[in-house]
Amino acid sequence: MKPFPAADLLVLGVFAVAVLLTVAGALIAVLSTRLIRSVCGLALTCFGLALLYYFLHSPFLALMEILIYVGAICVTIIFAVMLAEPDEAPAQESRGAAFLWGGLALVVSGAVFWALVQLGWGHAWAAPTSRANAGTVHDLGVALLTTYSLAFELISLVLLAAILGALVIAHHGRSKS
Amino acid sequence: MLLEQTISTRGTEPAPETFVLNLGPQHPATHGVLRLKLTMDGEYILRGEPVPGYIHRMHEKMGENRTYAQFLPNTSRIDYLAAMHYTHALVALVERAAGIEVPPRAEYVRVITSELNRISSHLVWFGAYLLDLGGFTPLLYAFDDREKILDLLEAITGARLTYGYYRFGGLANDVDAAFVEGTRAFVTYMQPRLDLYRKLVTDNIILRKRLEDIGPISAEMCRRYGASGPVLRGAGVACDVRRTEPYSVYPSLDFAVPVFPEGDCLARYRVRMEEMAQSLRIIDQALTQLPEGPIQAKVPRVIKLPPGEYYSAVEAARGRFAIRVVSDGKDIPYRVKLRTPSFANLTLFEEASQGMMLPDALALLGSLDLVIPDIDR
Amino acid sequence: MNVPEPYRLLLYLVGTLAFVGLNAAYLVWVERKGAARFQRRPGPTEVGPAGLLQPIADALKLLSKQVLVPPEADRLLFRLAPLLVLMPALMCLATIPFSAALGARDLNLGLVMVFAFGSINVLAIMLGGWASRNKYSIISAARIVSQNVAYEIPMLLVVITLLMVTGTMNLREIVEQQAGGFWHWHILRLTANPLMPVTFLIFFICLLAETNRAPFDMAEAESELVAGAFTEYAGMSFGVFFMAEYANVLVGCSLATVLFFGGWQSPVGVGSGLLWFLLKLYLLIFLVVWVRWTFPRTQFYRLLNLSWTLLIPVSLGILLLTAGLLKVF
Amino acid sequence: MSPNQLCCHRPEVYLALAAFLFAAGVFGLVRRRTLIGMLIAGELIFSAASLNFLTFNRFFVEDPTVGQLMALFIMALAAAEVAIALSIIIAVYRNYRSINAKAVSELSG
Amino acid sequence: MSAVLDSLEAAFREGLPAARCERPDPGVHGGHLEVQVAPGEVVGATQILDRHGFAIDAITGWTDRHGRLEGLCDFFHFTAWEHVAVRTRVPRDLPELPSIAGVYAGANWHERETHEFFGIRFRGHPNLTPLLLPEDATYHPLRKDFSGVA
Amino acid sequence: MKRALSDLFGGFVSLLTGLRITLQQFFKPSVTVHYPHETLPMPERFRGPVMLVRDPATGQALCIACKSCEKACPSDCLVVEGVKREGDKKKSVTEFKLDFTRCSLCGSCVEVCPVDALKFSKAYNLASTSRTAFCQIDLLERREEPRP
Repeated sequence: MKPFPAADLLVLGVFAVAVLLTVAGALIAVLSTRLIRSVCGLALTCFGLALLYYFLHSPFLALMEILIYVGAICVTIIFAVMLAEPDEAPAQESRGAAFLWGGLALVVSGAVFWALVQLGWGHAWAAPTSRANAGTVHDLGVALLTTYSLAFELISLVLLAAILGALVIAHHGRSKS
Repeated sequence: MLLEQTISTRGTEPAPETFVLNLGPQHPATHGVLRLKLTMDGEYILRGEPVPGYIHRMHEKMGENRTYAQFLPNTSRIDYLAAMHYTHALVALVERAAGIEVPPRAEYVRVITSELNRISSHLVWFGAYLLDLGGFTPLLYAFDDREKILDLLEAITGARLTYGYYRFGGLANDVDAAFVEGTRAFVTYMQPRLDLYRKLVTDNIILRKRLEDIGPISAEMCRRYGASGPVLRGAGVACDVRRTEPYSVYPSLDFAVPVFPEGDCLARYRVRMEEMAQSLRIIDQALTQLPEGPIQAKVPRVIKLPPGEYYSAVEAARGRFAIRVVSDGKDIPYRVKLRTPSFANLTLFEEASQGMMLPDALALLGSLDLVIPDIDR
Repeated sequence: MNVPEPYRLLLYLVGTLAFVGLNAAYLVWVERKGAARFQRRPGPTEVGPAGLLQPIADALKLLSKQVLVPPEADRLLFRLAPLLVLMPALMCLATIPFSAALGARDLNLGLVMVFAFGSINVLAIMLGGWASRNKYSIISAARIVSQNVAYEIPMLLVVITLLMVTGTMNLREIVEQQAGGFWHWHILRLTANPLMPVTFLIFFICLLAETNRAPFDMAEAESELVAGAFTEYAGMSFGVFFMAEYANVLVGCSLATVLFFGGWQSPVGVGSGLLWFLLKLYLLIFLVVWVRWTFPRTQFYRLLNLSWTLLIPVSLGILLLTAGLLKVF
Repeated sequence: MSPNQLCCHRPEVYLALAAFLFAAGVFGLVRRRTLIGMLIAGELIFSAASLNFLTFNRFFVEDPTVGQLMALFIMALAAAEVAIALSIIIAVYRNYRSINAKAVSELSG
Repeated sequence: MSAVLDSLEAAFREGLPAARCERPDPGVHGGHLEVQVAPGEVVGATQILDRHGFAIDAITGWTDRHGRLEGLCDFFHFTAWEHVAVRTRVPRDLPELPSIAGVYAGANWHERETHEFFGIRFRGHPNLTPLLLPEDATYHPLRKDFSGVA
Repeated sequence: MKRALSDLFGGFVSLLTGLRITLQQFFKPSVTVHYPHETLPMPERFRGPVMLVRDPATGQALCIACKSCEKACPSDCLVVEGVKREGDKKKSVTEFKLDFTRCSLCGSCVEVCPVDALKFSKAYNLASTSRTAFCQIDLLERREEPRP
């Protein structure tokens, strides 16, 4: 079969879109003054990440990213925004303090970024010689119930505890008011 | 009031969780221009204050400026869905005060048309209420049936809504055989239709769950607020003006006053549904007993009531409608007071809706069966 | 097929777009005609034969209207929401196999994809409601989240039950398993689970709730919230929300057809094809319309109670029962 | 151009992206004043971790299920975290009428 | 039937000796008992009716021929089916009456209506603002000397 | 438990009953009148805007300009003027105007007329682009039933 003429270019384009979504989403998420837009930024990042996961040969994780992050987490956070407060309260601190905190945040995060990129780029990574399996959903399921069954159980417990805790806290708040 | 105090004493800052929702004056659930000022906490209503008056027409002042005969058309326009009853109140008042003997045929026709009007009014309520509850189809079934009543009444009165059919001492014109036949046919047609409504709507589990135990109004509350009609009978009090202060030929007719003691929306709903069946019974009897004879008594050209006060109440579709006239012997009333059922029934909304959720409060509002001009007059 | 993948995808994208667009427009017509018949009216008759051109006239009217943005609204999100709302339906439909040969993408994870993108739908409506800054819209947005969260759970439980029966998430394979007559359809596969019809019932109820159809149309309960999240929308941006509702119904009914009614398989075992799929699909859509025009709306907390106290326990029970039966046999 | 030279097949790109997400998350955590804002920043950090896991999973491990499982676990944790955080935010808001992180510091004293 | 009325009349004689009770012909006038009280006795009279289980029907007023404003409150008994009217007169230049909204919650709106139409002020009323007329209305249209607003 | 189950079952049956009823209605003919294409005959007593009755022979209005209707009208919609021509026994009408914007179709004028010179027309869909068109309807000029 004749390969599609600009297949590489197309793939590259999709990848660029993914990167762009991730970066832009993250920037919106941390920089926007309106919380609701921050959440939308987070959702954008998640879409970008889902695409990236697809590139990383994990389609199941890509879909899960959308299902859980966009469909559940973002929706829940928006719900919290709606219930609690429409917007981020205007900064009560002085201009100088705002500048200081902003600068500090920038320096810290910049340093972290720089260090991590140095680490990632400078290391000589070695690819494995063979693969144990293809990493399909089936393999995932098998691994989840054999090798990682303990972790699976623990995560289930954590989730259960989270649900119960959330119910208790929310209910407590209601009855108090 | 209590809640208002707790809100205001909570501190200098108002509770940020509460907000005011202005429901209306234009809103699908108010069926007219009524505003509800709802102080809400989420979907819970802390205080629901109705704000009427958007279509106030000052009927009482009009009554003081025109003769009794000229005021007669006004009565059809107070509650446009139950025009017959309102006209009946005024003609009964004048007839009693002036000592006019109404021919029996006229009284029977009045009862037949009044009860037809009651059914048509309840059908509008039924459809509109189902619309409030999100069911659209029963509205059109009800309007289909109502159309048959309107056709009957239009043929004898010439109008479909503001009939203006009764006259002091009788009727504007006689009914013909076609009307009697048509009404008889309607009675036989309507009974299975009520059965259909029961199966389609009343028995429906969604509707039952939606109305059961919602918006309870006790008999004591009705007493303090002066509620009447199906609201009162839905609270278990068998109080119907046709029984308590009998007028026209109702005493000679056999009918039951439906009462449901639960006091919730479903009880009010069932009272009205049962009332339609009872109205059919009344119509059936009145048609059988309908005597021949004149339809108009001899009445002076200009009606003047002897000085004094006169009070006349009828059981309108929404409850007790009463007219109080103060006469100073002239042909124009000195003072006309209209006591309308929707007004009194709406006053209890504020107390009854406290702490309810928005959809429940609208179910309650609908179950009061308000006609806005009846409140605003 | 000897067509390069990107072309094929593009072709199917256009095809799906057209299918969704046409259906969304004509389901409005079906709804209006159906409602009219249930209420013994003729319905739209004026534009075109039997009012068939009515959707086009409606669209033209909506297009010619000004798109108003309330002054208090978050302009960006307010405009973004209608763009976002049609996307999930399009993505979901790409996985649905319409017949043995016709399907945009044969995915092994088709079922997951439907649910992944289906969950975005709520985000768009919520953003629209929130961005309007209208009290009715905000109440509606809050309702729609609680409702979707509550009904996603039993729906997923039902689907997991089915997954255990089918053993695959590939929608095409699921359909192929149901070949050979209606007794092989999953809704009647009583050997796997004697409660299969109940399972479908739960799925159908969740479908109505997830697509905000009466009697579960809490988000746009017109007698309470005027038009809910869409109150402030005018012109075509309202039209898009309107179309999205029907697109979602389409996706939901397609999924039900695939999962429970054997997709394109004929009920007698021979002569399978696209027509069967469409027939089943539109029968289900008719059922959805029929239900809407028969029942009154439920109360909001009753809706949540129904899910938490009835549907979730029952679907969980069915899940366990099915698992047990699979283990035993 | 061979596929391997495309940037989408180079682990460094993904790692750099993950680093960026992490840095953005840190920035948000420091900068944000509200609980929800901090929650969002936290989600970014979680995402960075997931991306790293999947990158290593794709390029450098023998068993490609491990990284995916780790990412799945992270998602589950994130979901749990959001559920808890949401209920805490609502409870806090009920009592303090604010989601300002500063106001909550009363809790400690 | 009139047991309630008898006991009511006895209660009035005992509690408010100044009140005048009268029984009109219900066939013509529609009422069963008319009670005339002094403005200060309105609340007392209402409480007596409340104890007898009467429901509030309506409140209204009018200007009588001597230029005084008359306040009138109708009551109805749900089970005995008796209709009682309580009247009181106040001078026109000081139209003030005690509010009975504390006894009958339903009186709230009726009193607001009577206030806006006749200008009778109800002391102790929680919210005496126009109900049917515009919020800023200062006129009282049902007074006989009212001649319309521009 | 048993009650809850029977409740559930009864509820489900009630839903099915509802569906059955609407489906039955689905196949019944439509009950509406398809308005601009079909119209219903107006009943004999239909109260449309009033019009003058004319002598079929001469085409003259029967009105004697007694002004009873003007007085009877609760909303003052009618303006009637007449003169007594020489040789005639009765007055004849020279002006008969109806302000239809205020008319409530109560029929007091028709009832009060001593010579039955007024009657209701059957017009039910009067329309105009301006309100003034109905402020001063000259009933003397309008000879025919207003056509829809």
